[in-house]
Amino acid sequence: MKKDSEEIMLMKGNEAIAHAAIRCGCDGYFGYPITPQSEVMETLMELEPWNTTGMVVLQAESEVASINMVYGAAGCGKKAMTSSSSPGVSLMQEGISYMAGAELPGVIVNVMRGGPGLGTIQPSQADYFQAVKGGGHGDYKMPTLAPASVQEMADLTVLAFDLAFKYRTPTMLLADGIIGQMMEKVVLPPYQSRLTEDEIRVKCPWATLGKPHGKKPNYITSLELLSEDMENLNKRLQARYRILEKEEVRFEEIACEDADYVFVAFGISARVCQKAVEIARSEGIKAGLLRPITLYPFPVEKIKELSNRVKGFISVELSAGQMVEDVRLAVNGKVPVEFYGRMGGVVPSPNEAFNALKDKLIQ
Amino acid sequence: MKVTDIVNPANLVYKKNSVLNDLPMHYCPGCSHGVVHKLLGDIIEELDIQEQTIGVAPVGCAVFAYKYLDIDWQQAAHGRAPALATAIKRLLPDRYVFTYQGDGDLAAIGSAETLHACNRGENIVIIYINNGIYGMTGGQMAPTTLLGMKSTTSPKGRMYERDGNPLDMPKLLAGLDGVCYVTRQAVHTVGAVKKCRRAIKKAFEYSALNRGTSIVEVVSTCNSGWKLTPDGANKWMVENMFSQYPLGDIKDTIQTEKK
Amino acid sequence: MAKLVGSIKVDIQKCKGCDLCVVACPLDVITLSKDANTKGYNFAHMVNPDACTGCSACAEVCPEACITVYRVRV
Amino acid sequence: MTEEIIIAGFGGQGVLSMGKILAYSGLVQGKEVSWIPSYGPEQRGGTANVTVILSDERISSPVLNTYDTAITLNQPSLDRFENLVKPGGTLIFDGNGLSKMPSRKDINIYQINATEYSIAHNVTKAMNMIILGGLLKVKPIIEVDNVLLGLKKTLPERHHHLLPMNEQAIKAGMELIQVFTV
Repeated sequence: MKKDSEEIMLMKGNEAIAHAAIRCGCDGYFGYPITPQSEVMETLMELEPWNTTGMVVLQAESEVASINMVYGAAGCGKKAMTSSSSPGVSLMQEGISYMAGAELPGVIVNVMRGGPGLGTIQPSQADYFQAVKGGGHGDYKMPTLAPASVQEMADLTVLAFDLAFKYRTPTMLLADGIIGQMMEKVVLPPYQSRLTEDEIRVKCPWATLGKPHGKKPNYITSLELLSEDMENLNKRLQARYRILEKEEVRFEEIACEDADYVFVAFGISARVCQKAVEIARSEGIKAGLLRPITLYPFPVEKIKELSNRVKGFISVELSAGQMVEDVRLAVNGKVPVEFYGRMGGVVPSPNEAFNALKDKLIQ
Repeated sequence: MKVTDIVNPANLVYKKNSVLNDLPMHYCPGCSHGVVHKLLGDIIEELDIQEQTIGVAPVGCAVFAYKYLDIDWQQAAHGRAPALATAIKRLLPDRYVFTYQGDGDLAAIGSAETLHACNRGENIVIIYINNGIYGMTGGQMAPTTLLGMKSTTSPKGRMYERDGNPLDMPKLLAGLDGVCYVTRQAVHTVGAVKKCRRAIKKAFEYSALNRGTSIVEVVSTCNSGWKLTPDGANKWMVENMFSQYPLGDIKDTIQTEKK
Repeated sequence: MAKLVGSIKVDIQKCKGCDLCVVACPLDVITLSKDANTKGYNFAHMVNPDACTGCSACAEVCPEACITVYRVRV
Repeated sequence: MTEEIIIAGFGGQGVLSMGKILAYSGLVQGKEVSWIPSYGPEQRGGTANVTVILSDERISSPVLNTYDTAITLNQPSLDRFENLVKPGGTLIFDGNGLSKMPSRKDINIYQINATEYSIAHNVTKAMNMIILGGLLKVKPIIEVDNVLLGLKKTLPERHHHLLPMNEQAIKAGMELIQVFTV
């Protein structure tokens, strides 16, 4: 197989997802077009991975069908994914909940746009709650990764599959329209070959590949009519989430060592806040940035630790204030936690973020 | 000749197939599901494809189908079985993949998934149990409920003006080029059971030819929902359902080519 | 002319007493028992075993797959 | 060195692709680059702008308040972005169809009548390359050779016969651009 993994390329975030999926040995992509993420499937259709790695790419009739195709593929122990944007991801909530209940791995990409409703095609981060608080029915959590660059669109696609299989859970890549649409330099991940059926049988003994002779059949289901059995399934899931919360927290700190004030932001907001930190520092204000890479599990311990030595936090989001609730829970009243956000597809500028810091926390 | 002389393995002419396991099924007494499950087991045993077959169970009375046939199964969300089956078959193209769906699952909530899987000509088998009613939730109106037929949500009978006409999905799907075989069967008599077994076998064989989707509708009873005895339900089906849903092949592209 | 003699064995614990085998039997061999199984169903049994030809009609229509059929040519 | 550029006009003028060529050229020259379009629902004819950042360092925010250089190709773009050029920065505008000319005195303003020129010389498809040539003349941030390599990367192979025409257009733009005095 071609080894050009070290080549630096320039591409859109959405395109990087497609390349990374092929390279990490994804078996199947099932999707339905919606702006601003259509380039994911368009790129896959251009690249024709069925001719190289054998990956299946299929345009489904709806987002509902897409996520259920991911369910079917995942039930066979295959690496499967879909991508969509906010309204489409709302339609997928049923399937995501079923996957969580059936303990199936799979990757869902949400390149968010402004809502509610049909909303706008401009970037947004207003699906934070939907992603990290369980947008579908029942008690479940979904590992949620928030890329802030085109490079991370590629890298976190690979990580999302790893987490999905390690914890047998649907996993979300939660990006925003800008990260999907912008072009930056990217070094694509190295090629991994797709798992063979023998490898899947070892790695995923629960997969429905056809029942081997003399063995018990596998059932993929989220149904347990007896409440005690259902509670046990829930307990198993919750135990897994506790491990995830311990083992898989990821974040980036910028200039936090001596910071008096810390921006908390993810995705494009984090990039904006990084510039706001530069502006603040140039004016003698010791600002820093904490950028959660995993939104679930949230970097609670890190924020707790920072809250012992900073004067305040400000969460900057493309929403009416969602992640800020988790920041407040982690800070638990020790220092002020403020919020600045723009909605409906408006992206705050670095100056706006800096001014919000000054107005809300310093003055 | 004494019974004990006759009941001897050497004289065996009919026994339960080995694919159907020994778990008692949760269906009501006399329910057609049991017969169709048995036929599926017969075919899987006869074709010797137990290790290559993956079933997709619906939501509805047959939600637990996965408990009864000793093969790998996935249980789908309501109506989504054809989407799951699409992905399974695409990723495991040498396997036999079938969905088992009721009329609520296939013809109402899952009509889009059904139509598009068939339009893409997915090489899967769709087993479609049509009893004109929502059985599991207690006898509500289905898309296939007959005009004038009473249900808990059409207590005075289905009215065209309010509820539309009974939806004949197989007839609709037969018009798609992606579909190679559509047949309508029943399991109320010995003859019907035998015909239905042949139809299901054909559907499985066709699915291995990669010529498109095969659909076997089984016009069935729901004696509990219809509030009849099992035998009474069969008679009611013959008298009322068959005129709306006449039995027989609706489409058989491969057979037509042979002629 | 050879005569076919048959017999059936009903798994009475699996039988739900739906009566479909009784209706299907062309020779009135089967009826529902007055006794019930542990679930309370009046299970099917042979009331007229001598008439059975082992035609398997009862087994074909049985939704519970709980009838096994034997047949001897005498 | 960091150069923050906005290119704005209406859809169909080649705004996005001009930004793309600039970004690819920066990549060839070994710079950090970012390219963000404003994407409208209209496939053609809507307003379009693209932000391109070329830098020797890691780029923090790809979203900007103000720009080192603004390139405007119609009146609404000029009206909007003239005010967002940093003091001492650069504004390049196409004079075609303007009713109100730029008026700031604290920035360097250049006029390039690329639309007019491209119509006159029957090279309307290369209009954006004429503008790019003008930019490179007054702000030689990228070497022309690297721009040509960048162009080659963005053009599908079946269009490679158009490369000489584009090179000509860049050179024409370099000649065409003029200082505009308020």
